[in-house]
Amino acid sequence: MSKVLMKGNEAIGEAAIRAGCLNYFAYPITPQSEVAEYLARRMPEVGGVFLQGESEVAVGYMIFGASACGARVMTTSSSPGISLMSEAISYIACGQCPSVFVNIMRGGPGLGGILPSQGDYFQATKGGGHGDYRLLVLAPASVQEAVDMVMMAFPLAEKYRNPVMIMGDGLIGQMMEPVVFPDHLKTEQLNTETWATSGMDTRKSSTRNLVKTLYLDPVQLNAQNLLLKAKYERMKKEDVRFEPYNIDSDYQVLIVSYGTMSRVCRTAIDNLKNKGIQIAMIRPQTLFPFPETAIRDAASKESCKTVISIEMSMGQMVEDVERCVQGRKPVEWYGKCGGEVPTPEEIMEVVQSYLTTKRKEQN
Amino acid sequence: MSKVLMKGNEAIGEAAIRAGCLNYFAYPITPQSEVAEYLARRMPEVGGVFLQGESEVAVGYMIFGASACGARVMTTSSSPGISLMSEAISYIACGQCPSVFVNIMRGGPGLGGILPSQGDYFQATKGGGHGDYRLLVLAPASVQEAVDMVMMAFPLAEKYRNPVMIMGDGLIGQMMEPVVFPDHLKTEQLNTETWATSGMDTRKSSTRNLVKTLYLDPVQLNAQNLLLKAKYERMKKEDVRFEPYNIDSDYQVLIVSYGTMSRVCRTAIDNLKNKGIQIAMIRPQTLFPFPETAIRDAASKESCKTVISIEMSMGQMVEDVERCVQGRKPVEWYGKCGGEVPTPEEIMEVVQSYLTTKRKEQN
Amino acid sequence: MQSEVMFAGFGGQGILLSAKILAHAAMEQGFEVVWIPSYGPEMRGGTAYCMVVISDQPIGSPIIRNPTHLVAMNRPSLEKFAPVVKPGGVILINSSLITVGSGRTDIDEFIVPVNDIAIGIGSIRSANIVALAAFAARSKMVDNDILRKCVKEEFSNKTKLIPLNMKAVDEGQKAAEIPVK
Amino acid sequence: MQSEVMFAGFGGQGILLSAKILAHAAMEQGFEVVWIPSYGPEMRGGTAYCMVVISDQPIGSPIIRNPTHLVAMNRPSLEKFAPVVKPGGVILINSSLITVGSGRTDIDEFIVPVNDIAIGIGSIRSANIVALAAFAARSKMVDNDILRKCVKEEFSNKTKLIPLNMKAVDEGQKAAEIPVK
Amino acid sequence: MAYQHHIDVDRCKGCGLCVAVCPKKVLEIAREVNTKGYFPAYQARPEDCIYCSTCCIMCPDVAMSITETS
Amino acid sequence: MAYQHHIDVDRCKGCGLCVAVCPKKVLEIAREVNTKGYFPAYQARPEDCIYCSTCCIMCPDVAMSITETS
Amino acid sequence: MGKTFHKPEALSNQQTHYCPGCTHGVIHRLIAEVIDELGIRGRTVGIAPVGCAVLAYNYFTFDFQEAAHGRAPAMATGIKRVRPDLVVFTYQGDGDLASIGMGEIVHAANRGEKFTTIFVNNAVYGMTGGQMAPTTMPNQRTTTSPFGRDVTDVGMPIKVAELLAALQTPGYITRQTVIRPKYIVKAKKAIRRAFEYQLEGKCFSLVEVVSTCPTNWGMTPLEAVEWSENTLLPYYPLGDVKTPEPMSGGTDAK
Amino acid sequence: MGKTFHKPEALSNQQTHYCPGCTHGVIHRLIAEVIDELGIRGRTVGIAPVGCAVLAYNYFTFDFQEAAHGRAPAMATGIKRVRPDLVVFTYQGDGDLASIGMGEIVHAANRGEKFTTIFVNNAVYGMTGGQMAPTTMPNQRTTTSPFGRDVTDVGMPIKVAELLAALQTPGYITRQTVIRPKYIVKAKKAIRRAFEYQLEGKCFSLVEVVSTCPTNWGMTPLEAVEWSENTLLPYYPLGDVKTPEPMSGGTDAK
Ligand SMILES: Cc1ncc(C[n+]2csc(CCOP(=O)(O)OP(=O)(O)O)c2C)c(N)n1
Ligand SMILES: Cc1ncc(C[n+]2csc(CCOP(=O)(O)OP(=O)(O)O)c2C)c(N)n1
Ligand code: SF4
Ligand code: SF4
Ligand code: SF4
Ligand code: SF4
Ligand code: SF4
Ligand code: SF4
Ligand SMILES: [Mg+2]
Ligand SMILES: [Mg+2]
Repeated sequence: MSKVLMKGNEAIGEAAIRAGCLNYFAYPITPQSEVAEYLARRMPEVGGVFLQGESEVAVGYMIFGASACGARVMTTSSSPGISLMSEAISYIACGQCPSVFVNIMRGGPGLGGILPSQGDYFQATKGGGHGDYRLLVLAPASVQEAVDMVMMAFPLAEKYRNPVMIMGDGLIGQMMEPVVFPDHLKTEQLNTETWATSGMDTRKSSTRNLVKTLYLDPVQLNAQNLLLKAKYERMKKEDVRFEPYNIDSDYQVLIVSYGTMSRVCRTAIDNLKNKGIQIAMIRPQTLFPFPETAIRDAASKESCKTVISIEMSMGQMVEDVERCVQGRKPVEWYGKCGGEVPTPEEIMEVVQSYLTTKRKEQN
Repeated sequence: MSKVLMKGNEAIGEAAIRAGCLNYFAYPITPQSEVAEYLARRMPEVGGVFLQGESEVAVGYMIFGASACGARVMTTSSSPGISLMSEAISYIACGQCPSVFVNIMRGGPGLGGILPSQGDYFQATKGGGHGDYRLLVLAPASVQEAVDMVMMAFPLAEKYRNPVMIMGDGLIGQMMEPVVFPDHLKTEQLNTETWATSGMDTRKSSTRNLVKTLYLDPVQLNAQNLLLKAKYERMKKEDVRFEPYNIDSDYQVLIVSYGTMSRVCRTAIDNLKNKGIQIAMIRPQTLFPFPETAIRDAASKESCKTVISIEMSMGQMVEDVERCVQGRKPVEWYGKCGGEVPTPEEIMEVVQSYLTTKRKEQN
Repeated sequence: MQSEVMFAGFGGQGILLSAKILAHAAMEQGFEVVWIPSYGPEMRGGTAYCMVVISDQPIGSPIIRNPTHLVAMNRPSLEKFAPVVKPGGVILINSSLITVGSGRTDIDEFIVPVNDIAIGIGSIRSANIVALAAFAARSKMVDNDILRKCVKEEFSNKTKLIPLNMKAVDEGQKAAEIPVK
Repeated sequence: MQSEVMFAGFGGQGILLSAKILAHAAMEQGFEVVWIPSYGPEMRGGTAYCMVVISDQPIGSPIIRNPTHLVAMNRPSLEKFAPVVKPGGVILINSSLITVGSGRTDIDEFIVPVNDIAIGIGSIRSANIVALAAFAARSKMVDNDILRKCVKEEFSNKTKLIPLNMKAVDEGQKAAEIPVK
Repeated sequence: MAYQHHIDVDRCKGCGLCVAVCPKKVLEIAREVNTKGYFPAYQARPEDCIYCSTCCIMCPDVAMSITETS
Repeated sequence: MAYQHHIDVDRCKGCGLCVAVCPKKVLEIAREVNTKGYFPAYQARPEDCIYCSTCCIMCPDVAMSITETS
Repeated sequence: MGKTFHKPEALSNQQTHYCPGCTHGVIHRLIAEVIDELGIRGRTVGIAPVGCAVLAYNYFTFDFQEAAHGRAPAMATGIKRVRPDLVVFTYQGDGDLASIGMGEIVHAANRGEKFTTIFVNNAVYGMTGGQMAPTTMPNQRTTTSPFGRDVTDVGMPIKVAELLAALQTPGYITRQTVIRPKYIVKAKKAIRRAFEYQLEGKCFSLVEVVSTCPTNWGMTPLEAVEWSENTLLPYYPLGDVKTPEPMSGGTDAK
Repeated sequence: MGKTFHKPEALSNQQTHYCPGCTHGVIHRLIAEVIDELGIRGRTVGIAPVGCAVLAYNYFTFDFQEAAHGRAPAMATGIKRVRPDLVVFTYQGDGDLASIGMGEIVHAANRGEKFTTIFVNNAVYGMTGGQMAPTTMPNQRTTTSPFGRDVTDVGMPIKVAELLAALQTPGYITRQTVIRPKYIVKAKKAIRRAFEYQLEGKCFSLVEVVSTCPTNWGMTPLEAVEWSENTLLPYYPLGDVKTPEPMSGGTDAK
């Protein structure tokens, strides 16, 4: 297919259709409403389902219902809307229903603002809902990557029978960039025979299926949790994704940054390189599983003096960076949030301050 | 006051009244419904407000409304109910309204089970809701401590103008222990003049107050976030609470454990001591702010070979432990969840395995 | 020294209450106590059980797999818990509903026709207090007077029931006078 | 080489659309492009602006504080953005609505009575295309034919409007023929 | 045709609803508990049963059935 | 008593609702934009104004007021 | 009335966890009988609520999902939208449907979702130990209205059927009970009709069933039946509240 | 009709962000006038919704809180329960109140909470760019019903006033509009009455105000007024739908 200039939100909608997702439930919220508006037009064209739910709480359970009966299904929302889905997400993870949630993040907390932010890192990676579960979290840095990740999200959700979350910030949803759509996804249709409530006749089976999350017996509930944990461990082995940048240089500082923020960092790194200063970056493409080993290894490099987590949040990912650097190098944080996006110039200044001033003591 | 034998849930209700909290909104859920049932009887006696809301979502905003106009207010719930409050909690944190949330945790994820669990550690400490905010999280290990922490929670909430969460597991709510109630709290009434929507006449002021969370200007929203961040940093300085156990011995293993789980660990430590094996424990009483320095220092002790985070969850607090141990010692996790509570015998076995077998490589 | 008593039976047999009174009496006597119910959606019949831990030290783990004593009010409870009781303890068997023994020789098997006694003194509803008093006397865990006081206090807002339950205490204690085998 | 063009004006002046067409044309010409709207609850009037970044390299930061060019459709926009434009760029001033200059001497101040031209060719609604075409020609950022093609494509499901907007492109380009001061 | 009225003693929870609705006063509650601790219903006067199935319709626990025997 | 009809030009958003409701057809929309880019209403025929305040009641932006002048 | 009586095929053998005399069991059986009669077991998906019927899935022999508290209508919507060929019903208590789940049921009914709701009104939160429900009667004591429901403080009991009937979208809304055999027969007909409307793709259908909760009412099963009849039924009158078409002559509605 | 006209004291000087001709501004002014007239500015707390009126707090000169989307009634309940002496009102759009916030408004109305709701029905989601609302008319095109609202797919528009009036708890429920001066005068009386009921501690009160959204309807303000009158008013008839007492003779309701 040829290149088209498209808004991130619309591209996400189109990508879902090409990924074979013909079922979409959502509730409007800035800055993602264009996904719904796009699919309100497109779904009827392809014979799919578009429904505006009455609230994010309800939408969360529409997703649960639809995915439990074996349908490929997606919703999109933004920060406060995702909070309202957190009970449902916990249920869906426990019920092991493949489904895709897109969070086009805006400034928080509370009503906050509608401009781009990355304030929901914790919520997505540590679980906004109750109990022990994880989402596989993908973080695109461009409209093209958003498309690619939507196409990737469904097979991953089905591989693990787990909800997958795509975390874009408002810019990813609002900006237009050229995109090339991959061909329609040709995955084997997920085997839903053994678990989905698709009706016994449909399955030509005399065994009924049951999707539930209640395990009154603690031994069974612990077992269910161990089963889930095993999946999350498998994700850590098989599906960590990240992009290194300038990692072969003798960098003095290692930046960890994702999404739109990482593009700003890339510009800063390029500019500094022109000044003869080498900085590297690891850009996590999966926020869970987190590229722990890659970051630890990169931080271990002799030349590297400091690791900085640069975020459009007040210090969230930095906790994961600290955790995996294991004290090998000092770990710092820089960020702004609520719609303020640090500029390349700011990043350059911050990075340089760690090169010139006495290295700060770690807390 | 003399000792009384009381169920944790009822003691929590009584403690709230003695802390001067005469406003309670909640929705029933096992294993905390007795708080509501107790206060349904008690509030009328003391001229207070008891209201059963229509849902946890609504209750979250009843708390927001009531606290925004300057009232001392509490709710109690359990895991799924707290998920449903996560949008409200994010709003309340941003709107800086002092209020107390009690989570008597049950097994998750999903509907899970109703037996004790600690699966909501991440949700409470990293923020189940969207955006950059934190709760001050207190974790009692006995009915008496639950009472003490309720009494402490209101002044802390008011000191920081921030929601405080008390995290007990189902056992804390359901078991009876002897308690002595402190006298009624005599704190200076919070100064609400400058912010609470208490009505201009009440304040004898001609300036109106406004409680909001919308900051469309990103510079302002970033500033609001910096203001919040400063409070959280202050919590880390002024209100870290923890209890060390057997910390003066030459311990070979350091356990980090909280709540009911820590009592099981204490029994295990006592038993091992009788066998001549020294184990120490740090029991965080505040889960946020987390006793980072205490744990790092304790892990640094020469004799200590391994740090184990023991939880009624699938490995949540262990991430914070790893983070603050900074690679000085290997950090391990042990736990069960969903209502299964590891026994002292199990803990002893686990601890001993780290003493005898070849020390496991860290991932 | 720590004692752990498992009370078990059908829902509706007053298991939680008798356990609570034991805990209360022990507390009055100066011990540390914890009362741990099995809670659940079990209000709809089925089995109810409850653990009381009594100690002269602060109580650590409230999770007890092997109690020191058992008060078994029905057969499923005896079958479930008798095997896990620590050697040396008391196992009270409500012989009105249980026709078998504990199968243990390393404990004090204490057989009391609890329901029959209760019916004898006027109401099956006092069976839990009969069992409690019998157990308390046999195990010598709490003082008789304190127990009486705690039973009274428990029924202080249903005073009509006090005489019945005092009789239940008496009869329970009497039952404990059978010498240990 | 990277160019960054800020389009700014009142809501309703078609700012987002003209920016989009520029980005589209640049893309067709083989450049990397990003179109970044100011989104917000601004649909209720007020100022609208939009940035287009055009580069021969993959585009890093989409956050631009100092654009290389400015298309100012009203006075508040000129006042807000003229000071931050990088030296050497073009600042198009819609003189139909703006009676002042940019106050800058290190840029190409390009004065076009955009609204008047649009009204002249039949409809004020083509003002955005007039400005776009004028700017594109002056900055030589995109090829004339490609621009025409992209404008046509944009109106492909409102074909009635194509002739008007083709005229707007012509007139805009004509306006750019005034030599640079 | 003859019918057989059967009560599954261990399913019965002794609620007594069947006893109350039987038009022929056939049913009573037993004095022996079943394995669940309930006192189940039984046909105290089976000879009076007209197999109307009213008791079955009322029973919340499907503890009763009526079978056609040839 | 005399009255003064005042239009706050920069508050006016030129919606035209006042023009439509004026019983005396006093009001019209100007051809010059205000600082916000709107074309505000003005009293084209002030002499016809009867100070009925209908326009004020309709105006969503409280852009109009009527003052009593002595 | 047939002379033989057996457990319907759609009902499993498992014994329920319900209290003695609780009419949840009767309602389960009626649903199972209707499903058997309509021959739709192979394409039915039930949705269990959070409430005493949370384990309902154990008692049926066809596909089931378990919802979160109050959200069964949203789940049913999700299923029915992506699989209109399936027959979907929710089974919900009064706390579940009328308190936390009010938004979901109103909107599902208003969209005219083509599923069926069996709404069990027992005037109390059964599972959690007898707290007040939106349907609790004036002055009724519950654990959270220990002095009786004070209608000046918390309002009147909600008549769910009448409330939903006030929506403009066509639907079938009826109120039934199962506290005596004569009512049970009618309730079954209503449940059958509700499923039939779904099978015809005609409308949303809801059967409110006035039920009992002997345990939390503190009554014997027989007392509960009496109380239900004497106290609930006058406030919650039986019969069809709304039908999608002009009512035909011979229905069983009052 | 007075011969002088000024901005009420309860209204701030700040210019609103509303689109030209949007009647949100008229409704704000009426509320402010009523608060002035009742002399309650010093003890009033307003609650702004999430919707175009999210910034309403900027336009009033008394205490304000801003709610989350749909939750204003729960916040108002929280305030009114702990401070019954305050005068509390919520200001909510149709997306806010009738979609996401349906559960909260039904329950606040049913509990008879003693606050006042001003419910602005403009048949669309204004703030987020014109998506379909529960009140969107049959066949009305919105960004999420691009082919017009298909009532066979998503049901009929919800008549909020009539729905809430179906509850048993006494309340004052009325529908008004502000699209023409004659209606504005009546709307103000209704708003005043709603606040009076609150001041008397009598009941919950709700004034539905049929409004306009020229921007998202794609109309000029005058066209919007016409459309509102010709299309909305026939479906949403004006007048009192429920009063807490037998209606007195001389009210302004038709
Ligand atoms: C989000 C959430 N809130 C609360 C609960 C606790 N809860 C379980 S069942 C129930 C009430 C059930 O009452 P009802 O719906 O009337 O059903 P019944 O038990 O009476 O049949 C509640 C509040 C929960 N599981 N999840
Ligand atoms: C939880 C949540 N969901 C969605 C939104 C996005 N949102 C903001 S306003 C709005 C709709 C407002 O429409 P309405 O209530 O009709 O008010 P109007 O703008 O039409 O006056 C929505 C969906 C949000 N802020 N929060
Ligand atoms: S079948 Fe009829 S007569 Fe026989 S026991 Fe049952 S109800 Fe009585
Ligand atoms: S109705 Fe059923 S459960 Fe109840 S007593 Fe009769 S047979 Fe037993
Ligand atoms: S006061 Fe009356 S007559 Fe004068 S301009 Fe206004 S509406 Fe017209
Ligand atoms: S109604 Fe008000 S805003 Fe509209 S044109 Fe008239 S004065 Fe201006
Ligand atoms: S608690 Fe009530 S509703 Fe639940 S099973 Fe028992 S009687 Fe039935
Ligand atoms: S979008 Fe609609 S409701 Fe919002 S301010 Fe504009 S016209 Fe009014
Ligand atoms: Mg109920
Ligand atoms: Mg609206």
